Amino acid sequence: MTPVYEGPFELLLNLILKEEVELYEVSLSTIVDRFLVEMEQLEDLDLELATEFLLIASILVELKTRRLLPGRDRLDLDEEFGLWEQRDLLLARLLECKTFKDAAVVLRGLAASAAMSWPRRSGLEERFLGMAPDLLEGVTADDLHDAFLRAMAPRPSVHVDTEHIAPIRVSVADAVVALVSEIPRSGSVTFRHLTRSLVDRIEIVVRFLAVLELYKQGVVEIDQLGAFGDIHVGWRPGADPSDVDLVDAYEG
Amino acid sequence: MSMEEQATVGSWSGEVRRAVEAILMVAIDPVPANLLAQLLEVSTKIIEGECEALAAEFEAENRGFVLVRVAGGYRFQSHPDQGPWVERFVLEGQSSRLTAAALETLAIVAYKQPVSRAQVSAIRGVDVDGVIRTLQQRGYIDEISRDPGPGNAVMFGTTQEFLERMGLDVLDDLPPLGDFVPGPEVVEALERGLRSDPEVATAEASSDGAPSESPEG
Amino acid sequence: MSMEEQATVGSWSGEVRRAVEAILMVAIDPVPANLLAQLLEVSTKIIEGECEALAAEFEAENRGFVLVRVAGGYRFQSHPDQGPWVERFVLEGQSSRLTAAALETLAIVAYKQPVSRAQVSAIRGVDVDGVIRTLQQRGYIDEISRDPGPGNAVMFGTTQEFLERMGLDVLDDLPPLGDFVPGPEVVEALERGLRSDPEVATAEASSDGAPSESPEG
Repeated sequence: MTPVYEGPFELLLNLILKEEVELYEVSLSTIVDRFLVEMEQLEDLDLELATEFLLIASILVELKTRRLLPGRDRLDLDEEFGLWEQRDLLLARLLECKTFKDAAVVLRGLAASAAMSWPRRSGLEERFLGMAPDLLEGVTADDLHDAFLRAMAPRPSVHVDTEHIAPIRVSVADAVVALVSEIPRSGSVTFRHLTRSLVDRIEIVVRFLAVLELYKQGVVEIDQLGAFGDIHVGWRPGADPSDVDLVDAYEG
Repeated sequence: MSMEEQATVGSWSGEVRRAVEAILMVAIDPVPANLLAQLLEVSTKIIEGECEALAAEFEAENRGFVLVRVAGGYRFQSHPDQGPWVERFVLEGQSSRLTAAALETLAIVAYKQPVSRAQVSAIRGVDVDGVIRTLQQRGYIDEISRDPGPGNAVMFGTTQEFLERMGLDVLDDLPPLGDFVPGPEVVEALERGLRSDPEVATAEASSDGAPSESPEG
Repeated sequence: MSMEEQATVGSWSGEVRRAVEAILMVAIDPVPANLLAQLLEVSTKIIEGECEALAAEFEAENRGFVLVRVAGGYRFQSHPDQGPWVERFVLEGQSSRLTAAALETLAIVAYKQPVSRAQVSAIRGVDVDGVIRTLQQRGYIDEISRDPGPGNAVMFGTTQEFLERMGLDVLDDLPPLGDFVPGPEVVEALERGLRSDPEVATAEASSDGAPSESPEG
C-alpha cells in the first residue's frame, strides 16, 4: 500500500511541497496527474473520503484544463471568477492544513519532553486514608454498568460530513468603486500597492477581477514587465471615472 | 490555626515551605496555588513565591526530582534527565503514542477551541469522529459547550490532562499559532502549484525573462 | 549502561542518589533496595547507604517530607509533624467524587476480574496506575491473584467492601451485560494486555510515556 494519506489536503500538500525543491519544475499538470495516480492507489476509500478526494481532483483538473485552453478572451468572467474562488479556497485550506501540521509537530515535541518526567502519584499515606471521603457515595450498580459499557464502547462508525468552509462574499462592484476612487488620483500604481491593505486572498482575487473589468471598459492600462513582475495599473488619459459601469452583475 | 500563629517569626516562611512539600507529596494531581493558599491561610502570592523558591532549591541541590508548575498547579515529578532510569523502573503501563492524525486534530482543537467536529473535519479534509473519540477517551479533549446556533453542535476543548501531558501551565503557554503560518516561500510554492494562468504557463515553459520576485536565487 | 560507566568518578555517588530520588518520587509502592540495586546496577549495600544518606539529608534540611524504609522498601512520605496540614488537604482540598474515568476503571475491574493493570490500561488507552492505587487504597479493589504466565502480573478484583458499598450481595448481582459484545479494538487491547511477552512490554513502556489519569477532582 502506498503511504497512507489522511486526506486530500495532505496528499496535495505533499505533492506540491515535494516539488518545492525545484521551484521551476513545479507544474500543475504533474501535480494533477500524480494526485489522480495516488487517488487510484488508495485502498479502502470510504465514500466520504472518496468524495473529498474527488472534489479536490475536479478542481485540479479544471485548473489544468483552463491552463491548457488558448485564448482566454473567450472565457466568461463569472466562470473564471468561480474557478479563481475555488482555487483560492483550496489554497487557503492548504495553508491552514500546513499551519496545523506544523503546530502538531511542536505538540509532539512538547509531549515528548514532558514524558521525560513522571509525576508523583503515590497518593495518601495509610494514616490519612481513614479520613478520606468515600468516593463511592451516590454511585449505584447501574452507574457502574453504564461506565463499563462506555469504557468498552467501540469507536463510532464514520459519519457523513459535508460541511465546507463558506466562501467569503466580496463583490467586484465594490472593488471597482474603490479602484475608481484610487487609480485616477495616483495616475499609475502597482497591483501590489492596490492590494496592500488586503488580508484575505479572496479579496485580492476580487480586486484583480475589478482591475480586469476596468481594463475591459477601457479606462485603465495594464502593464507587466516579465512573468511574476509587478503589474502596473495606469489610468488612461482622458478617461472619465464617472463613465465607469459599476458591474452589478458580478456581485458576490 | 494559621501559619502565622503556629510558626515563630523567624521560621514562618520555612513552615509554609514544609507544609507545601508535605501536601504535594500526597497529592495525585497538581495542586493549585490558591488551594494551597486557602489551606495554609496565606496569600496566593506567598505560595507562589515559596514554590518558586523551593523549585530553585531543588534545582540548586541537583535533586533527581523537580517541583514544577503545570496545568495550573504545583507537583513533584522526576527530573527529565532521570528519564532513562525511571523508564527502567516503570515497566508496566500502556504506551499510547499519539498518531500524526491525532496530533493534528489535537492541535486544531487546542488552537481553535471551542471547536466542533465538523469544523475540525473541514480543516483536516477528512472525517475525524474516530480520532476525536480517541482523544476524548484518553482525556486530552472534552466537550466544553454547545454551539448556540442551529444543530447545537458539541464544541470541544482541551483539558487539564492535556496541559499536564504537554507540560504546560496554562493554554497561553502554547506557542502562538502565528508562528506556524507558512512562510512566503511555502505560500508561493503552493500558489505556483495551483497556477492556472496560461500566460504564466507559457512564460514558464519558454522561461523568457527571469522573474523579478522569484524566491529562488 | 551502568551507573559506574555513566558517571565520572567524582559524581558517581551523586548520580545514584539522583536516580534513587527520581524513582522513589514516582513509585506508587515502597521500592525494595534490591530492586533499586538491580535497576541501577549497583550493590544493595550501596543503595542502602545512599538512601540512608538521603534520609539524613532531608532530615537535616528540615524538609516537609521524609524518606523512610517501610514494608521492605523505601518511599517518600509527608513528615509526621505535617499531619495537620495534610489532613486539611485531605478534608478540604480533594474532590469526594470519582471522576468518570475512575468509575470506568472500577467498572472494568468489577466486570472483568481478575484483571491486570496492563489489561485495564490497554482498554482505557491510558496509564491507570494512579487510579488503581486510589481504588485499592480506598479498599474497593485488591490484588486477588497472580497471572501464572511470565511476569506474574498482579491481578485485581473487587472487595467485600465494594459489594457492601454498592449494596450488592454477590458479584452476580451486578447488572447483567446482556448480549454486549466488545468492539474489535477492545478485544485487541485485551489480547495485547494478556500477552506476557516481556520484550514487548518493555518496548511499549519505554516509548514516550502513557498519558495517565487521575482518580479524583
